[in-house]
Amino acid sequence: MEYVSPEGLRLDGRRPMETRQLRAEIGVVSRADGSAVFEMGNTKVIAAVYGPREVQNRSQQINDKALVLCEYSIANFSTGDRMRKPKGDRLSMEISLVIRQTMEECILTHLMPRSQIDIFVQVLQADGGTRSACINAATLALADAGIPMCDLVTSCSAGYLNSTPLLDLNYVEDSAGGPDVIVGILPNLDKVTLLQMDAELQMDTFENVMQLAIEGCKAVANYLREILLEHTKKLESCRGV
Amino acid sequence: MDEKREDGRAVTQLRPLSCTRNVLNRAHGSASFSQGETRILAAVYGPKAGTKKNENPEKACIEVIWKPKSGQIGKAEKEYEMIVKRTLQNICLLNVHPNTTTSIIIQVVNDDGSLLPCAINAACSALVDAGIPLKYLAVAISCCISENEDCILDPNKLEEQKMKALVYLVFRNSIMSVLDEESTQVGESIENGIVTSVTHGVMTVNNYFQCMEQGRAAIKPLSDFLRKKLQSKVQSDVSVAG
Amino acid sequence: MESKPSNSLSSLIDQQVFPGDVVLDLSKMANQTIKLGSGLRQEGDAISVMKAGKLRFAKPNKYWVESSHKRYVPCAGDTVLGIVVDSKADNFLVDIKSPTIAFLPVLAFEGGTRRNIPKFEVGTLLYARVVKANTGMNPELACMDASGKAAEFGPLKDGYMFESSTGLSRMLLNSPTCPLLETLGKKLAFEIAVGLNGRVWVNATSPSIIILVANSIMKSESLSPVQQKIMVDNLLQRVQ
Amino acid sequence: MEQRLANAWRMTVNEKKFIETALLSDLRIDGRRPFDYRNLTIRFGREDGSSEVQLGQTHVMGFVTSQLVQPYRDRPNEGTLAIYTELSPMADPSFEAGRPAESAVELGRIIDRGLRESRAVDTESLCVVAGKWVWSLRIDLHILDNGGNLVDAANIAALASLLTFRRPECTLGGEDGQEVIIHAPEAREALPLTVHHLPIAITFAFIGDENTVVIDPSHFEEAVMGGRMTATLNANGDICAVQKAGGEGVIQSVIMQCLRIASVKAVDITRKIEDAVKSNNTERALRKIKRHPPSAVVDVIKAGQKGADNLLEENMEKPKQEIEDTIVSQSDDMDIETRSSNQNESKPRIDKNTSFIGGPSSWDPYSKGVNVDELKASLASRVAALPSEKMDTAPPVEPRVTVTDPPLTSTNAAPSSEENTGAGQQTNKEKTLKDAVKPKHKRKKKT
Repeated sequence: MEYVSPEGLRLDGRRPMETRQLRAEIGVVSRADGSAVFEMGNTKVIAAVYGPREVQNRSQQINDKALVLCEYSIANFSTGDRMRKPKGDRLSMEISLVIRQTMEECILTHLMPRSQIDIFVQVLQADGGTRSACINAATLALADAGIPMCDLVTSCSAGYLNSTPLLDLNYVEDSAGGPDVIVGILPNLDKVTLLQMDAELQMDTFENVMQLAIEGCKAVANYLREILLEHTKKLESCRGV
Repeated sequence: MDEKREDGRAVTQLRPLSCTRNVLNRAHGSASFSQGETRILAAVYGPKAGTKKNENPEKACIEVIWKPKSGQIGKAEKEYEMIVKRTLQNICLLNVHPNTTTSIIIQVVNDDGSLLPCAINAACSALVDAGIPLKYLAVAISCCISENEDCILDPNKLEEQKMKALVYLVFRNSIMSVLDEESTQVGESIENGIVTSVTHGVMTVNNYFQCMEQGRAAIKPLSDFLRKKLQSKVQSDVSVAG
Repeated sequence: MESKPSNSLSSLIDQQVFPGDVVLDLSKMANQTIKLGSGLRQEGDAISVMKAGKLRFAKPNKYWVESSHKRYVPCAGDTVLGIVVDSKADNFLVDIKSPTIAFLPVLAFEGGTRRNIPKFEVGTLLYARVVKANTGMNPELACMDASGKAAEFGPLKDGYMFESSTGLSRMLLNSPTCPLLETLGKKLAFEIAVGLNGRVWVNATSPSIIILVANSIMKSESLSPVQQKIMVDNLLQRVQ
Repeated sequence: MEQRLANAWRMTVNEKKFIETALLSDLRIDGRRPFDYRNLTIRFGREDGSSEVQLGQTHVMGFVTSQLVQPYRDRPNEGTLAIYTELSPMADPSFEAGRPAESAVELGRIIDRGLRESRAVDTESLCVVAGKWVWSLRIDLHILDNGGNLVDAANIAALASLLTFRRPECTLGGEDGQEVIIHAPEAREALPLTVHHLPIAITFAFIGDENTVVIDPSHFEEAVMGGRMTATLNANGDICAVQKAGGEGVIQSVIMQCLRIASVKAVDITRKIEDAVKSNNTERALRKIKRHPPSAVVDVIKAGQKGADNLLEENMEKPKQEIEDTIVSQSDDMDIETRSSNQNESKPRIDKNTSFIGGPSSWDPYSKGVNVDELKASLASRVAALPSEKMDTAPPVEPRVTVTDPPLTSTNAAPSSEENTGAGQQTNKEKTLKDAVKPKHKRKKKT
């Protein structure tokens, strides 16, 4: 199948190096300490953060840093085929783990010893790149909750189809069976914290694709920063400063 | 009795045994035991502080976890777990470390019949390796009644499938170093004691006693084997210490 | 009845014994006091074995089974290496590889008062002495000797701690010094602390020495004295 | 609370600090350099598709089973492959029985992704009747001893099991020609799987403030590491999967450096696996030929018969004598090797051999028997063989003191079919010695 037309356009009309339209909203769950909705094209994810609060299961308490927990779920209505998935399957367990470890890296956990931070993410609409969207949403929600972080973590995926590196794959491109590289970076420190890849890829191609994904992450980071700035301004004006 | 079995053994012949202790690094005690192609790996952790719910905290608690070679643990494995647990509870001195739990994990590496006896032998060796206080060692053997009423020792899988009835026997090991006649007598009477006997299928009482006799005859060589295998490590220690 | 206890006795000492073996007959040794060490228990008139190992006898009347394990059964008077796992108002909780966690009273230091309670973070390595070891109770430690002096007890800074077996620890503590340490000590300068609970701590000026010493100790577990010496010589040769 | 404290495995501040400081001068606590892999040993079980992998102190057992099932609707002509990993409570005091923990799931997923997404196993060849019957493969990975870096070890175990697995041949028959007939392996040779390439997982750990990179972390290093990255590559240098699930951030150039190192190691390990499989196949073929000598079972013990005592005594004496031997001669490389060849030459030696490794032998025909003997021995109880030999002869090392050696060696590497007995034994010996001493050269000098 042709995923990139001779004119260099992808199925949804994007250029290979183009991300989908990004949209984010902060403060969508009123009960949560921090929350956000993040959209990449048709992929839509909601994240809510509770904490830092007292550790609920005392046996899990860590004496010198905060305990970060993460629960990932995907809504049954989020995909085309409405399959009822059992809760806690291996895939979502893995994604929960990945999100937790990624977010843990940017949270300054040593500032909040003996406390617990819960991150809940749910995929509302899945159209490829859900993992990245989850991480971006979680970052916004953490920032909204006012949890100290060393940097924003942003994530973006990239693939390689028809010998072209493609940024931010959608569902059709994702399920084409080509390689799929998901990268999560700390944009200010310029460090890669999350890196996942499937399927075969030559090493130099991999480098290019990863580079592309990192560029995507940076673009996302800029957008997130704007959104956060806007949100802060809004808060300021609410307070009448 | 001269009849040979399919694998060429005589009816009272055991398969080649092998036993190695301290095969794992992390476990507090471990042993690998094999009888012919049947091989079991046993690991011991403990004694660990605290007992499980519903266990008597005034005694040590024994926990047995059975790991099948493939797939989930089923009813048969649960039964094995229980038999092994009961047997080990009998050979362990439970009042030395009260309110502790000792976990024994049994991993089936290969099953070619006589699985349970092999597991008990392995578990017992692992307990010795871990230095858990024991009253005595257990030696386990299985014995089955074949179609033609032969009583055969240490059956392999094929024989187990064809058998009419099967009995797993666990005896107390024979103690080599009895002091004088008086204690010899004591030793003997205990030695004959059965720790565990589990039967499958129908057999006549006579057959059962026949199995028992055969099994009993195997105690001596089995416990000599265990002695030989389990001492090696200590021996090397001592050569160091000396 | 006409057996000779003395005879069979001598034959069992320094022999391999196994759980269930009867090593002493008390009815034959009236008017004698004997002391039983680890691995032996009394069952009526018979003293039987509960751990596999070598039966040892020390004059005048001590019997015990010598064996090597990865876990440790506390015994009063032993020096051990413990890891602080938590601190409570009265006690530090210390892991010494025993079935239950050991208590180290916060005052059990030289000149310890309520005022000068030391602070140990979790994971601190301590060289301590077992003071009490009774069944059913948590063992108790102290960081001072019987006369209340700090001696060498207390926290160990830097260096590297590794776990071995109780047998190896005993070997290292044996006097005369085992050939392993002797040979190493002639060529290298290092500090070592050995806990009877099967933990060894090594410190030296450079990490390479620590690694060398630690690895040669770990490897010496099953070597004879001569083998130890040869191994160490070879190691040293290579390094130099 | 207190119970949990008492039972957990923990590290001291000293250890953590030392691992980090030693790494600053490129040293690791087990004597390795940052990019040294631990010693790798691959053994195979008697049954097809079972393997045991030992990577340093890490020990993993893999086992493949197959079953005819209905295919998934969206892939009617492809067989399925499922990987089950469980951190057995045997492996580590902190592992508990029951529901798989997060780390077990991640472990399974990494291996799963490496194997499946890169299409290493030809699943289409597992199809029997499209849409109706396909073979479903199940790989069980039992973690037996956690010495760190479970991913790599489990991945190798999975590959080794897959390579030696054979599924029974089946044909269509019956009245309507739709019935599946499964042939017993005795009737028709079972078929090996088609494996296109071997995706090898190589794990790196990032330790300390400086983010020092080390390959193949031990469990001590895993306890202090800030992050971990697993790269799955095949021998062609293609990247099949990468997993760096959060943790310490690293710069891009370090990632690429790791990948390049990984591709070199992958070639190494691929060769090791292939060698091991090859020698296993030869052994297997031999076993087939020698199937007839009335089964390989022999008694060590004849219960209740006269012979028993003699036999036993003999068995008992031999090792003792041997111990003396070895101690006198300080059990050295030479010594052990000569002994091992002796074992196969003289009758009493063989006898003794039996008692050690459970290989049958005292029935007469060596000419026929020896090979089978060795096969069984090596298969049934390599592990057993190894340490028990060691213990009986009081040689340099306890099994658990295994320390690394940069050049990986697999046990099964060599044995040519002819001198199978000797070779197998010797490889064992060699490995023992390598294991024995951290830098093996030191040891060898002695000879």
